[in-house]
Amino acid sequence: MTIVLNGEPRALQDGTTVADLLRALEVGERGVAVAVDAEVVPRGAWESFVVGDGAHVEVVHAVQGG
Amino acid sequence: MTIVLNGEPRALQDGTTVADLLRALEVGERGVAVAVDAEVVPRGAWESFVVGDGAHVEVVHAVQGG
Amino acid sequence: MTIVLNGEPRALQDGTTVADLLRALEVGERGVAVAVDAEVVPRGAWESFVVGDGAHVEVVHAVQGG
Amino acid sequence: MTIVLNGEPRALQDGTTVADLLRALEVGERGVAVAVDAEVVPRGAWESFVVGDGAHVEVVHAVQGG
Amino acid sequence: MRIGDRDFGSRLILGTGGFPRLETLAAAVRESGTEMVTVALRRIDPGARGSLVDVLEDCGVAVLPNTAGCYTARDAVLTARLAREAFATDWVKLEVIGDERTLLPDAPELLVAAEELVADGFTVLPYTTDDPVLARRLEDAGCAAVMPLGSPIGSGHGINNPYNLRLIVEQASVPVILDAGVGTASDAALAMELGCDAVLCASAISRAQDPVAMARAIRLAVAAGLLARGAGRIARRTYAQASTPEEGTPEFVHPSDPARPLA
Amino acid sequence: MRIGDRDFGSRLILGTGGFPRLETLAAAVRESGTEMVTVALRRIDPGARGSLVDVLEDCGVAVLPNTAGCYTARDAVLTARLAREAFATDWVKLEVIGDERTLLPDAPELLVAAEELVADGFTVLPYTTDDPVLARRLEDAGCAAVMPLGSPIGSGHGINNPYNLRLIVEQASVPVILDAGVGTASDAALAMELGCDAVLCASAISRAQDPVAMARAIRLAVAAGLLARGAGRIARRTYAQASTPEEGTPEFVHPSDPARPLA
Amino acid sequence: MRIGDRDFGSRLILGTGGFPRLETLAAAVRESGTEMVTVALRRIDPGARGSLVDVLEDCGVAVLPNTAGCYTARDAVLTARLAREAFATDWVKLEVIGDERTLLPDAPELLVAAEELVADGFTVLPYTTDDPVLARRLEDAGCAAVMPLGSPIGSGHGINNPYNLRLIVEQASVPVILDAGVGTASDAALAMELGCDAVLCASAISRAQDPVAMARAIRLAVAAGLLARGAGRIARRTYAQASTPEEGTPEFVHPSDPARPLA
Amino acid sequence: MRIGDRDFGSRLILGTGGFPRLETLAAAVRESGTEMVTVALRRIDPGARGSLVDVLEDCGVAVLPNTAGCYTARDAVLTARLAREAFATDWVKLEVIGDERTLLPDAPELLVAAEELVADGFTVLPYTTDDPVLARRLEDAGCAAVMPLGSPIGSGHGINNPYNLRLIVEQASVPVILDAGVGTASDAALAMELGCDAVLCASAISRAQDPVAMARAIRLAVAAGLLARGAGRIARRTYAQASTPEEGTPEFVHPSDPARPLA
Repeated sequence: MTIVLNGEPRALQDGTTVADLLRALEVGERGVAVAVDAEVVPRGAWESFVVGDGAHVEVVHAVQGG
Repeated sequence: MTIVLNGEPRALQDGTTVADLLRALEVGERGVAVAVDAEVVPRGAWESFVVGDGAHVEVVHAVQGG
Repeated sequence: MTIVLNGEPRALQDGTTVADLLRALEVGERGVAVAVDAEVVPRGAWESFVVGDGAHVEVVHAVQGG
Repeated sequence: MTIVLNGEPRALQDGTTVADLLRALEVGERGVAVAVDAEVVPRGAWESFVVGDGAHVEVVHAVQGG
Repeated sequence: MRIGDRDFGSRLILGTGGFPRLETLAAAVRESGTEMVTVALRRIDPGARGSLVDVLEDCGVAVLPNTAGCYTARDAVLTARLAREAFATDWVKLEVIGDERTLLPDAPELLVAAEELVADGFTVLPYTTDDPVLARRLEDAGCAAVMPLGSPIGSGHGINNPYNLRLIVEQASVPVILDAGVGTASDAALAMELGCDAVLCASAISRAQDPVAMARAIRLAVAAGLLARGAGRIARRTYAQASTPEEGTPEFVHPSDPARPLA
Repeated sequence: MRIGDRDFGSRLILGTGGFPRLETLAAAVRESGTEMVTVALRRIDPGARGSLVDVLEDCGVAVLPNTAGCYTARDAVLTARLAREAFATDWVKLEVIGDERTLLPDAPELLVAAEELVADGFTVLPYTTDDPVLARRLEDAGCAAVMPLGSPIGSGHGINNPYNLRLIVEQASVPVILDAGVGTASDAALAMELGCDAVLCASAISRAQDPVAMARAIRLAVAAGLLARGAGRIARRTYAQASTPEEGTPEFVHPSDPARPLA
Repeated sequence: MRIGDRDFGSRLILGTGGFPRLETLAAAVRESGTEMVTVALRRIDPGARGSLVDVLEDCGVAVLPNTAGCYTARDAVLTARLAREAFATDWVKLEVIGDERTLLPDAPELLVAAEELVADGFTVLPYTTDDPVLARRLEDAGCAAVMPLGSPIGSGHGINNPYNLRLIVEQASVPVILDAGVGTASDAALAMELGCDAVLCASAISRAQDPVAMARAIRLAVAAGLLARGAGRIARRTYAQASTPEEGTPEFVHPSDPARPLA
Repeated sequence: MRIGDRDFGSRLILGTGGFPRLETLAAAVRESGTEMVTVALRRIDPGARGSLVDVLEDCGVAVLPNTAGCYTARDAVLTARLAREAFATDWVKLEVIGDERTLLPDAPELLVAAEELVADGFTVLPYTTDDPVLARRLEDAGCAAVMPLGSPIGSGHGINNPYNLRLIVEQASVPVILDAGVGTASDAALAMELGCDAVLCASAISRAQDPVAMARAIRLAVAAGLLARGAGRIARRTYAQASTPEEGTPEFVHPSDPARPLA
């Protein structure tokens, strides 16, 4: 299946969770947040939340900002 | 019956129309407008519009303003 | 003999008057003034004032100015 | 004889020196300066400088100032 | 200047508030050369029969009703509709005030009222803050002009934030009318130089010691500012630029002067 | 306005420097309504016969020679005397410059030159700084007017220090003419509102993209500022003052509204 | 200064945007004495592992996430919720921008977003215009502070409209923090003198030639302005007031002088 | 900062006039960190033995006598010579006043007095106008510093003409000390940012409600302004410059949203 990750299409195996995705991205958990289809996925739900086909996923972290 | 005319209570005969009221007030029609219970009463309806008991009537006209 | 006319050296015959000089320069009299050696030469003295050797002569006229 | 001291007339014995005057005024020497007839009397001359009749004497000291 | 479906020759809109007498108002209207004046709606006063409408009719000026005194979109919309009945015009100077002391507009309420009135077919001229974003949203909502303030009504402080006014003018595709704050002629000239299409002025004229003379002064100032903008002002320079040429400056040499080398 | 022994209807004096062509100068002179213009003296240029004097004569305006380019009292005095010969006038716009980059006046030299020229019978109009003390000393020296700068010549910065200009106007018993700095119409209006009797303007007009239009703009602005000053402007207030009466504001009560006590 | 449930000793909030290197940021944070800095949320960049959070943790400062880049209430609210997840804080610097070129806030959207976030339990610090009515509505909506701009973000124009800022301060019962516009130290001092409780500053420090020195300069300026406000400045006077007493001034009389009467 | 033959760490010179009590003066001197204070000379008052000199000696600050109250070069020169006797210093703050109401300097008299005192071996610090030409002439006359005013003594108007102050700083090769006009901390910071080497301040501190706190405020402000100038402030921009990068801004797509093309 395919999702849109941070604006880019990305192939994903069925059943992939947010946590799987973050591990695949080699993103530490600190200072990171995830939204799927314009809804926040709470940290506590990362292991259980399965990303669906065609989902729009945003993975963000802290950057310098005014 | 009693209405509230421009903030003051006023006794009125049943069946009084907006037009009757304006005549009683000796107000010319030019530059005048009427609202009853927060709704504008169009000029064309003055003769037919009967003011009900307890109605809040505002009769306004032009004054100097910036 | 030689004078300095408006900053430039200029050969002159002995006995040349300011009036002679202006005629030689083809300068009309209107709006013109003359200084010799840092002194004004009044209009009335132009015919009689003889320019001496080495004199510094300034002949000026009106220009646009703020 | 009479002098003008700081704008006020003051009687003085003949032969009074600036130093005598300051002692009479009970003015310490520190931060003080004296002018007689619009001339400064240097500190070193106070003992010798005799104040003349009608002299205008100014004795000044430090005050707060911007 | 075209506002909605009307062309205006005059760039000055006069507020009728504050004039001591109707005769003075009439004289000021004429001296100002204005083609449109604001009026307000208030409860009829059986005592004094106001001939204001007659006076303005004699002057031959259009009437622009305002919604002064309204603190909510609802009251402003209703007042505009009353004005439409009273004056048979669908033009309105929309005021939705947010603070009694400063009479500054309430941005969100103003936008709501503007949207409603535009939908109801009004030609809406909103009295707004000098916020460029709000001005654009009002324009996007269909307002026929935007009327930012220079400073609070009647304060006479002129234009507190020329920078914002410039931004509003830059982006606007409807007329920008400076409303409120003008204290004297130079304020009006500056507003036009900054790019405003017109100036709306009440207290500066009506409460001046000589309202008629001030009406003329501000009329001239508006014309001056408009002309100056069109004439293309000189750029500001850090240093001076001589207005008299240096070339040809005489040098006065006295025999006693130390010799100078010839040019 | 009376300067020396002459009355002026116009409050605008035009500097002739910077105009691209004499035709433009002539048109601007007429559009400005001025009655007096400045000119300078420079070495004759046998090549180009300048008809400047003729043009100005056709315009029917008086000529006010300046001493532009002089850096010492001596040169300025001598230049003034040459001007008297050239134009048969004892009026002079006295300039003694102290700095090439800013063309600001040299206060002590200016005062010396003014005293000499007054003693020599000249009607002296000194271009001066905005220093109120210097202005008074120039007046005490017998100058017929004082002409403080708003900002450097040709800079177009307008009036950098309105406070000083106000002080000069307060104390002066001769006309105060703002000289130098005007960039556009509102600057000229402000100068008059601050109490100046007239404005002298060269670059703002001559170097504008459209000098003739700007001449008219500044003429109107000067008139507007003078009128406004006479009309008595409103005072500045910290907060707003309503231009529409609060009294009589209707209250729109809908049956669904919570009951309100009657007024 | 107390914001929400937190007391702050420092009156300076630092924006972390624009610093060339993290080391410079860290040094500036320390030099500024700030206790809270803003950060933004952006898509992760697998390439560069940012240690920003670690650096700020080392500095021991609180993190205030912003919603920069959001043009709608919806995006801003969602961004705030992401920030809450990312930084385990319910504090947010709420930005809802209305214009790309000026980055000015969108008043109505800002108010909607503020209401939603307050209802959702956030401690909301809105970046707002200098509109006093909007500031009060944001406070009424439950914002923990209001952060009006002095001029556009990064413009360095300082405080374009001190009058409005004064009005905001007068009426506010929550802290007022000047956000955006500061260009240099005197701007920050002025903000505090006008009554602001704190200053938020990014570009002025991060983009200065020497960010660390500027961090110290603005820290001192904020302290100076706060002290000066408390110290009760002298009133402005139209004329001078001597700082040296006139009384007792000596009069130097030379025998050659004309006789003067005694005092 | 080096003036004449002396180096100064502090950039603040304190005027002692206006302090209600000597104790307050002493505390303010210490809080200000100043190294030099001004004093005046007046006729001795047999009644009150003033211990001013002792107090200042305890504070360990240098004394800079002024010539306040002098309206002629002659009186100023004589006063300076008296001061040299009284305080055993050849330093003098030279004041030659031209107007009682504004206490503005008299330019020509000031220059004459400066020339005389320099010839007599004094280290002359003249209180002057903000006229750049006069400032240069004073420097050319051998003054050890120039001390232009920001606005009249005790007026608290700050810097009326920053443009002129900038010109003075640009050209000066001796220290430029802003003297007179400072009303509060931001004025002092601005003066340093404009390029002044130091600030001289009396009334702003001595007449503040809390002179000691204001002494500290202005000390910090002077330091802040000096630091900020050295740190290289950001340029002023017409529009905004984001302090948060646009790149990487998340886009929140809800299934219900209209489809967007992928980036």
